[in-house]
Amino acid sequence: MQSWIDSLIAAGDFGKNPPRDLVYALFIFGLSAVVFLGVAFPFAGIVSWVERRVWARIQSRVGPNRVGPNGSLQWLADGLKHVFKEDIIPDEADARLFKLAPYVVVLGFVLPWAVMPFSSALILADLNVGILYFTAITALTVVGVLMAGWASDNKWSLIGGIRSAAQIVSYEIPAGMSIFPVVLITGTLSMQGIIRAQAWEPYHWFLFSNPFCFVAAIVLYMSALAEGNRTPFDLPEAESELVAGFATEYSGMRYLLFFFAEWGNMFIAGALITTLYLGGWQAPRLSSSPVVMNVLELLSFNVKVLFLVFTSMWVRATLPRVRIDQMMSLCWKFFVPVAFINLIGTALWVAIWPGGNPVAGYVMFALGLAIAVLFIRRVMYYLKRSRMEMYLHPTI
Amino acid sequence: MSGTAEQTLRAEEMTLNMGPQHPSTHGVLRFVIRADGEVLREAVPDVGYLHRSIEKIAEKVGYHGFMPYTDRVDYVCAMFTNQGWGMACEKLAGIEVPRRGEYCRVIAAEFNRIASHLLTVGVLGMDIGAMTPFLHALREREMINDLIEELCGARLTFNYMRIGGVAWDLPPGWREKALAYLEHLDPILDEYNALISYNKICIQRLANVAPISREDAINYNLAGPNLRACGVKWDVRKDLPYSVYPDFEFDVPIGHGQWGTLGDSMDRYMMRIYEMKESAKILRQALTRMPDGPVLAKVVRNFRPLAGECQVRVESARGDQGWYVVSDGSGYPWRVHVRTGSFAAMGIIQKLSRGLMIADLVVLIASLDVIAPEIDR
Amino acid sequence: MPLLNSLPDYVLTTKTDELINWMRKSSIWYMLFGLACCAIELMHTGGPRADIERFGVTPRASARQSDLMIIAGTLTLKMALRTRLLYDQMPDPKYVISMGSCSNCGGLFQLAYSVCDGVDKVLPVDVYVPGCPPRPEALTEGLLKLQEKIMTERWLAKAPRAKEQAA
Amino acid sequence: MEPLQIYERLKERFGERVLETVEKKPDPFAVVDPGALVEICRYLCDGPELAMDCLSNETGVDYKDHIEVVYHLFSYRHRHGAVLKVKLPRENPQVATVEGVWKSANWMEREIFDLVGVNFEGHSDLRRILMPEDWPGHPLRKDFVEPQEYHGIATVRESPIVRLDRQKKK
Repeated sequence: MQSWIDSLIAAGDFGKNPPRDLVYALFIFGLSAVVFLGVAFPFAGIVSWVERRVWARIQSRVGPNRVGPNGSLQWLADGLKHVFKEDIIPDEADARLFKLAPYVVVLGFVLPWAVMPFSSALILADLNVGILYFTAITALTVVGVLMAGWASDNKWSLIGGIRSAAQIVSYEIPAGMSIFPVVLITGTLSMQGIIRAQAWEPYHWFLFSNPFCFVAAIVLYMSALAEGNRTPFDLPEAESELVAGFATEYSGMRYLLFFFAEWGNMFIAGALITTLYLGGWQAPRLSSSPVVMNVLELLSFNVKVLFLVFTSMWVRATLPRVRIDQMMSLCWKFFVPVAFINLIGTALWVAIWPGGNPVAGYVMFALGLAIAVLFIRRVMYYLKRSRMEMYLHPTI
Repeated sequence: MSGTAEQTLRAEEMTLNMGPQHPSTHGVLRFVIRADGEVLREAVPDVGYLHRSIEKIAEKVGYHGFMPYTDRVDYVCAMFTNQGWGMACEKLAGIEVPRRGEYCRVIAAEFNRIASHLLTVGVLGMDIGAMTPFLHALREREMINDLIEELCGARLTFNYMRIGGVAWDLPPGWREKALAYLEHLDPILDEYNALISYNKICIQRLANVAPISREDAINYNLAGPNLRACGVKWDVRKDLPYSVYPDFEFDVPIGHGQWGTLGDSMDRYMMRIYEMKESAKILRQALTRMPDGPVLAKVVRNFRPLAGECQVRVESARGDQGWYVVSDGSGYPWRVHVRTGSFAAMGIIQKLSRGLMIADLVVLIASLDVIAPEIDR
Repeated sequence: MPLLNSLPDYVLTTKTDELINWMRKSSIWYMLFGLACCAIELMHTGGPRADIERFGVTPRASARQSDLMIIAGTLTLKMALRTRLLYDQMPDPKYVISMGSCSNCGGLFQLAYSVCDGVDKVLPVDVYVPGCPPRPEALTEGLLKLQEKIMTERWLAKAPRAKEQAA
Repeated sequence: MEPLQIYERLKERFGERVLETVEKKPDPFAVVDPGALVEICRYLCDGPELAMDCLSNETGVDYKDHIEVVYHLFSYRHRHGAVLKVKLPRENPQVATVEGVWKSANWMEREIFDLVGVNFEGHSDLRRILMPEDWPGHPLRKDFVEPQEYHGIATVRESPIVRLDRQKKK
């Protein structure tokens, strides 16, 4: 990227001796606009539509299906409507913070896309501290949410903001601790480096590399749900308790930013777990052409991430919400110790088998498969028991 | 140093206003909450946002004309308010209801009880953050609504009963449909239990939240499922039998506190699940044993009971409903008062709310199953 | 805003208006605000059989994020003041559906001393849905009527009614 | 125990202060002296033979010449009930609260205060409950006149027929 810009400057596309920093900044702004409008926003929107459809199906409804084909433009209508809506800043609110908060949240949602490893070539910047950058930037969201809660001058918002702060600050610890096992194994913080250390076969993923990693992945997923304010941990905007939590006073465009950041964060959390534990973009080498391979890798990465996103939708449609004290005790009494045990266990494992233990991979993969089969059988049992004909012909 | 620390850490009590438009207040209730962070010092209920002066209207519209208004006293289970009003008038005038009429009443009322409890458990699910159980409950309710609609032409405000019986007999073929639905209900309740009732998070959210002791429950005049959850085996259908309930075999489930304390929110919640099963039991018996005959006794259109007063008690879905009617011998009642389960349940919230968390208050309101019009009338 | 309803009827302006109207009608978020009996039918309208979310209609708990207020049930005088407050909290453009005869005109409770006979005494109403309570199908119909009404609005182009008033 | 037996027992115990017992169908009742109400209620509630542990209903009734407060008592232990009444003057009706005996009286007395206008002495929180704080009068009194407007909202709706007539005349 940088070399390309350098070559453009050398070719004189920007006049003679242009200020190099300014050109870089220009490109960065341009790219972020493209990412924001072209990738992140539509993606969050489409995820919101998919979520509503999936949710509706689980609840034996239909979901939005009138706007565009099968309702697929629903997110566009929702988004644009908010742009044209009246923008209310409450009289009592701290106007400056109130206006700033959504942008901080959006910042926390857009910046991680810079290190998102879509494929072996499709990555904006393969930072050598990629994972660290990723976790640091996503924590910006909490600042925005807390600002929103405080500045609204609404007590429900304030409680929502405080809940969110408590939640994210606590769950960063198990989440961070669950990242380190992988870092221990690979010895790198770069996203691409971690993915390259895995292979496309599932038993070479870090998820199955040892029992500690398996648990760590689950802890990471739960913590990601908590950090993304997803059910069962959606306390900051608990609709039945806090009206709309920290976003209670927001309307129009500003609310829209919160709205999309929420769904975008799901993708980001999924991408993190995919990178660390599910082999990232690794795909079988079916072709020698780099273009075909990159497309395959992109598909592989997105399928994995979308599966995780779908799982979180499924969880959201199924589980009730926990209480704030239960959530804190779950974190501090269960997740934090487990995360530390994982870290120590992985360290020992690496000390004993520095190159990894291939047998453990197969055994763990078989175990994972067995769990999946048992789960699917359980689901099929309930599917069979439900009596569809009563719903299709209501008055038998 | 310690002094300054205390000064800087001084916690301030927060006064919050919950309602009248709040997603979890089941209609239009308002709570003025004094909270210390998430923990409540006290929640003071403020009711009356749905006071529709039904008792005053009764004095203006006469005995027959008041029947549609009783639907609106408790719109979620309107059959019981119909029945209560009908029974009060019959008791005042000494009218005997034909046996088939009583069977029709019981069938309609028990279906309504299932519908009402479905809504209650569904809304409780929604209040603890699970939307799916709520919509599944609505799906089941739709089918009961279909049945009741075929029976009396309305989905919500039935106006099915009359003084001296019911308006119409069961439509042809209705009995088979009703029995088919009951067959369908049992597996659905199991599915519902698997989805939410025995969910770990649900049990953790409900168990040990706001337990009510047996003495408090009686002293605060709780009724129905709320009372039974506290371990009081009391059901008007069984203990002060009315209508044809003595004909049927059914159990009165009471709380045992197997998930936490006796009389906590989980007990109150499970009471509704159990009662739906008992109602299904009653319905099966009633539908198979229906006698033949008329459904409506001969009642003069210009209905004038003798001067006097009476109170009748009906076991509604929200508990013991007492209709107190004073007649002065004219065509209009002198005074009507209805004592409802929700009004009593609201009275205890202020006492129970001390030391709860905000999320618990939502659970408490939902598990007490309060409905705004029944409080305000 | 000076632009509002000031431009002539060019293709550009009318199409822009149509776009704005299209997205407003496709994404009506209503406020979770049940007053009485009709609230149960309102729930059923969002429920499995008459799933109102098909039209992009979702419930929102906060008044700030909702476009539509469905007055579902009897409006008492005590509540009328609150309802007015909630209406004022909603951002423009906002619409009101009056659901059921109680909020249309007082309905059964016209005899009552504590009931506000009709919500149109406190708020402007866009669509009245009759019934006591209206069936979910009736409310859906009311919503479609509201969508039709939204489609006739003019934002950039001169509003037809404004023309008549000027003339 | 039948209600009438309970009233007999009350008469034995309290003599003159039980003013009358009315044996009228369907529900017989006893009228007691307002001054002795709390004492009688306490006796009914605490005695092991009567044990009326529940005040299931409390109603105020306006009879144009006097106001009655009706107490429906019930015993979960013995499964019997009784009806007590106190008669109060229409001007400034006042009676002692039974909140100390049954907690459920708290809200019911607030409701009676609100709708019928009976003052309960010693009540811990005697405020309006159903009507707004600034509402004039007590609606369930027989001579209650509905106000024409409340905070600028007219409480009466013009009949559409009247309006049509007026438009025709124009």
